[in-house]
Amino acid sequence: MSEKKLERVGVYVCHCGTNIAGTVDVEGLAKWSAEKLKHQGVVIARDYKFMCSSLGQELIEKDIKELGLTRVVVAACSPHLHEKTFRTAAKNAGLNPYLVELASIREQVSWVHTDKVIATEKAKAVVAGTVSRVIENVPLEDIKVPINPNTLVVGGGIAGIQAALEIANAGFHVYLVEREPSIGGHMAQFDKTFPTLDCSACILTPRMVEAGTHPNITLLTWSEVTNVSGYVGNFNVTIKKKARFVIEELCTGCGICEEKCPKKVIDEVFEAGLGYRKAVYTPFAQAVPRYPVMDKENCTYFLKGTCKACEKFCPTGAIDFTQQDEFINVEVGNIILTTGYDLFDARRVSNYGYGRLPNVFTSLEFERLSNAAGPTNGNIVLRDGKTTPKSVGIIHCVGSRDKNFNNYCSVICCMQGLKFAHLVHERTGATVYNFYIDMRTAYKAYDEFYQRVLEEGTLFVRGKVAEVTNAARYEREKGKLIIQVEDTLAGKQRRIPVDMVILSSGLQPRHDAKEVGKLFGISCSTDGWFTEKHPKLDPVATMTEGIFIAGCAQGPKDIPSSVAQGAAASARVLDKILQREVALEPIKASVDQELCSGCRICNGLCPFHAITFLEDRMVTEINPALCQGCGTCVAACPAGAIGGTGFSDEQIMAQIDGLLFRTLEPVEA
Amino acid sequence: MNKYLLYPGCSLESSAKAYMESLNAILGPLDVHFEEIEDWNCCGATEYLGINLIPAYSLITRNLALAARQSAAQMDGTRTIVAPCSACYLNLAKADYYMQERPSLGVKVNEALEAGGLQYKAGTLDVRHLIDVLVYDIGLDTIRSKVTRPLNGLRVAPYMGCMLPRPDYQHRWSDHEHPTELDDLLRALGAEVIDYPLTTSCCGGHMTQIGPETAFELIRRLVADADERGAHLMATVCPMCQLNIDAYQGEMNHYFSTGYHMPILFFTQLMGLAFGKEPGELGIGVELVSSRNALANLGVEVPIAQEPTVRKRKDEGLPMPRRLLNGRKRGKEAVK
Amino acid sequence: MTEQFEPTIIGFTCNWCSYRAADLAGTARIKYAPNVRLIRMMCSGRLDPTFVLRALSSGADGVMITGCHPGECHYIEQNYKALRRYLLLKRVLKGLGIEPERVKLVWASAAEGVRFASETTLFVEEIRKLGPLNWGKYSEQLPVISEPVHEEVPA
Amino acid sequence: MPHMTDERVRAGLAHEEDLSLLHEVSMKTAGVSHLEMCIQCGTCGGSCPVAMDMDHTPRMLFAMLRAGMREEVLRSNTPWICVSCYHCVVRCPQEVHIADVMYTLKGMAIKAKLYQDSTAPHFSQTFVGMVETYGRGFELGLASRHYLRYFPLRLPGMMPMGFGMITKGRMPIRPRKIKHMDQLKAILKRAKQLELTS
Repeated sequence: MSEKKLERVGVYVCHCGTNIAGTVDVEGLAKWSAEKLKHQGVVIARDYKFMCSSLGQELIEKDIKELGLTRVVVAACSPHLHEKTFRTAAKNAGLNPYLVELASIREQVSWVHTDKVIATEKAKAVVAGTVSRVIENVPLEDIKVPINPNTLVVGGGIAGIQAALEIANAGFHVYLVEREPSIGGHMAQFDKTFPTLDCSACILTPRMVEAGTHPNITLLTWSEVTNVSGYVGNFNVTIKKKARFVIEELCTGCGICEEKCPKKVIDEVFEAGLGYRKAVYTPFAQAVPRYPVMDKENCTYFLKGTCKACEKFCPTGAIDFTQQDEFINVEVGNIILTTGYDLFDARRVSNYGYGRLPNVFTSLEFERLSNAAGPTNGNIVLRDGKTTPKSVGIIHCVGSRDKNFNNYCSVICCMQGLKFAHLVHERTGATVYNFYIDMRTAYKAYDEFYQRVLEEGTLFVRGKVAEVTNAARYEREKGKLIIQVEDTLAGKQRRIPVDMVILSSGLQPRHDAKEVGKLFGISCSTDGWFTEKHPKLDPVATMTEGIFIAGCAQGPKDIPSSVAQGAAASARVLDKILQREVALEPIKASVDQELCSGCRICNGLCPFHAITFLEDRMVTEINPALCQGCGTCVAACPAGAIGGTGFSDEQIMAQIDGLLFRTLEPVEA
Repeated sequence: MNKYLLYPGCSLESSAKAYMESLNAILGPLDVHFEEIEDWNCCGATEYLGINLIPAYSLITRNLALAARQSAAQMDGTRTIVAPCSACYLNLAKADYYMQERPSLGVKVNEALEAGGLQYKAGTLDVRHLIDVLVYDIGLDTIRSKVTRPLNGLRVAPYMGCMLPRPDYQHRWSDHEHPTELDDLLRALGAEVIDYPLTTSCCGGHMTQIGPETAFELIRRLVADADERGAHLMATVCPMCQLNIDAYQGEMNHYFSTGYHMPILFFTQLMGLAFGKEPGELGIGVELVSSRNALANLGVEVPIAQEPTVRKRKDEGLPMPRRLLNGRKRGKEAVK
Repeated sequence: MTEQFEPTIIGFTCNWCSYRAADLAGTARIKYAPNVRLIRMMCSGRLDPTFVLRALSSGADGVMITGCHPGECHYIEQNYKALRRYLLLKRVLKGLGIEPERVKLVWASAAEGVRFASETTLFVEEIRKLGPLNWGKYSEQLPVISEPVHEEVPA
Repeated sequence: MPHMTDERVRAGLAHEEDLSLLHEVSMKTAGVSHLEMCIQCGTCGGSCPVAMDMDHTPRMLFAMLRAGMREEVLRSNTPWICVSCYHCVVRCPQEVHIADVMYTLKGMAIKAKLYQDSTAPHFSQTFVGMVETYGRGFELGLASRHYLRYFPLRLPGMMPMGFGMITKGRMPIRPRKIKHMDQLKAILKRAKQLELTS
């Protein structure tokens, strides 16, 4: 126990509606705190329905002013949710924000336990711990750091393009990094977009061009971020510009090299494996930037040492086989991740036969098939490349809403299925079936589209398809793909012979999402999507200051939502830029040089090189600008010479005692 | 040498004797040793589970308990128990898994075993099927190296059946729908393996006993598709499948007035042939749908056993009572 | 049901992973044993072994230290330092005649709410088996949670 | 694992009359049935190779369980037609132990004496009878007894098959008995007094 004069502590217990009050006896808890912790300086303990509400905050501010509180404990939700809220409130009332602590009795008590007696008992411990901790808190001042006005956007899909343009138009510089040779993302692969059916290229291409030519945007395609250091306002990013073997300054994008290149390879990325490209190529006609890339793995010259056809024919001599990967460093204040999604690998659902049965296609394959600029010029045909299907089955929820694969709903598949139905109907007149578990057509003009497709005569079967097989049972099934399904509304099993099956494969986090998350210091959800700061109130921010997410990287969504999030993220970034500086939590380590014995134990511990040893005075010093506040050195110092603000030994020791009820009356033995 | 505990299962002593004989015939060449579980009892097939839960699982687990005791008794005791019958494999594996997934089941079952002075801790043993062991422990290369009479020119429909690759709680198989283990093994023997989409479809199980019409349709699908794709014969890993498709094929033909002749042999019999054994040692010839013509493709001469000529007796047989439900329609449609 | 020993356990969590895992367990309403009381630190590297000794000597029956998985530390590598100290600490405890099993290091990422919950419950069971520590003179005053917690302990 | 407990807790909390049946079945099923997780997608009914002979698809049966239609469910022939091929089990997106639920329903139907057509139950019981007396299966006895009782007309048709099986030594005339029948009997005797309650 501290010998200092008693602080005046206020304890505020939140009901959070019934979230807490349902499992914890909140009134009892408040009363208990007022009595049992009185000797520690608790002068007031209240409970209230919603502490985070303006009324709740006013209540605290009033007490601070009228009762002269010097410390505040709010027993409510996790500090990650509302610590800021209450510290701001305290500030408004003239109390140093760092003299306020949250005791998490929702996430850590009421939501994870069921027995009210036990839960209340634990809540008491948590409050007692926090009270004794807060007494040891010391007033701190935020550290202000300037914000670098440049922004990094990772991922050149529609979400990234949107975010980049918004910021660039506001007059600030953006580095737009894209892994592929061209920006445009998945949207560039589509033919039509639901529900309005406007041509994807027609609405996307202008945006791509704008992004490619904008004076405030540095476009870095065929590039990847390899390292990120620093913190909000002052990130230092290393970007690897993969060798293109094409000198961008000289290339006019005339396309002769591509024309002359003798090497044809299957395009697994843009054509989804359904079409071919050359070894030197631009993925599609409207690609931005226009200059091609050479794929080293397949180029005859790199494989055999001869060819160089592209070099021979290039009118501007832009081909350079000696080009090397190049690493560039950029300083930015904020980062937006719009890295998008991967398509679920439909081969994993072996009962749907993708990869075994030729005429089973994935959604992306069909997008290319129906795309006027695709491998078949928009003719919807079977794998043989000529036969037009007379009947087509579209299967929803492939790999989604399925505990064997992905638990979540991929959001876009229902509308996509409807879009496909319309396109097939329009281009081939074939009979179209849609197999669904639940039709999900929320949002503006979506259900109207459903109505329209119904009108067109598409047949809907409510049932998750059991299997697609080529094992005919009866004559009429010979040579067809048979879709076996329970028509759950008819309550009968049906076998429906079709010529073509389209699998509405779900969306998945990028295969490397976890590594990317680690690189930028943000976490992924159990499903693998980037985790937002708050699912409802802060969907584009992350737990790491200065890093934002938008589009499918955060979870499955359609084009409108991706665009909206891209814009939202840019607004958040602009707000940071315009503040010019940002306040950092003053959680830092510092050396009390009186106590430092110069043993140098701490010297090797800091990965941020914040610790230096002053040879002349034989003591260690910590640079607050570099210190990230992990506290490892504090724990290591044998002389106890290193102090850590916010998490001092005193605070933690006191909290231990409190949690164990060592601070209750009567204490003196 | 690989040592395993063996749970033969009832049918390998009777209807599937050929399976046991051929199994014994290939152990030598592969240098595998099986030690039969002392005094094992029936696993209850698919019947007991439907009557009374705890007794059913106690019946199954008695075998596991005996096996565990047996393996503990010897110093080089193996922890792996092998079942050649899919139904037995499933029951043993499932019991072991459920007793872990739902501890309360384990408690009750052990309470029962106590009455017999036994007990079994779920997870003690590895329950595996014969083909699993052959493909993944012995290995295809070893098997290939023992082949002296490759099955070239023999078109085989690989029939895995349903209870082997599913529910597969232990994740032992390459796939639940189209597992490749049997295909790979047959290819290693030199056989021509046809693409057989029904490889894990059901043979009807006990329905041949309680609802023949239902079973006949399932048998028809399997036989018809194998025939359609030009298979000389089917290869199976399960006594139940073998029994249904072999013994009831005549009945099925009669019911649908079709004339299929699709022999079905145990994969071990084909291994034996490939290893140069003679049909006699492998129990080939006791099947009711004779494999003589099929094996003639290999130049293998199958000794003639007295064939109960189904055709001749057919007209003497009394007319089938037919259900009026869509059974007949299916029959008609199937006629080619 | 029989009256059983309810251990009191102090849990040290990392602000970036395990504390968020606990939050996640909460938002996902995953039930676990109520015996653990958490302390938040910026990093498992902040853990001063004396904290653990203080906890044990002040009436805790066990201490659970949680941090980011190796290689995932928010501060690059500080969780390795926590690991080192943890191993040393176990030796010290042994020397003091305390079962080293009373202290446990668990890695749990921010996404592993389920893992956090099950590990916690598991640890409580382990300590329950070890019985009370009774180190420190006030231990007899420690409140004993009377209700058994079967319903909350996953079978 | 906690989420598993969660399942059970939820099943356990289902006290309303109409939900008690679902809970009862879930309780009596081996393993964790996940029955309450069914989303009525029809994967089971679609996968079933014998659905055409069932009066209700499995999915429908589960809906009826939820609705507490005890009689209708136990009168259904569905569990008896089920060939336990486990296609539905591995495909079910909610990991419902469908095949095992079917076993549970058979047991309940027998106890409740509600299932009309006694062919299947009797077959099972004959089989179990054999096992309980010999410790091993006895196909000839089983087949003949069963057929004599239910398909006397078909017996002649089956003769060639049966005859072939016997002459080819595939159907021993005599059953085999295990050594420690007494032990097995004791185990089963005790087992029959036990039921899954948690």
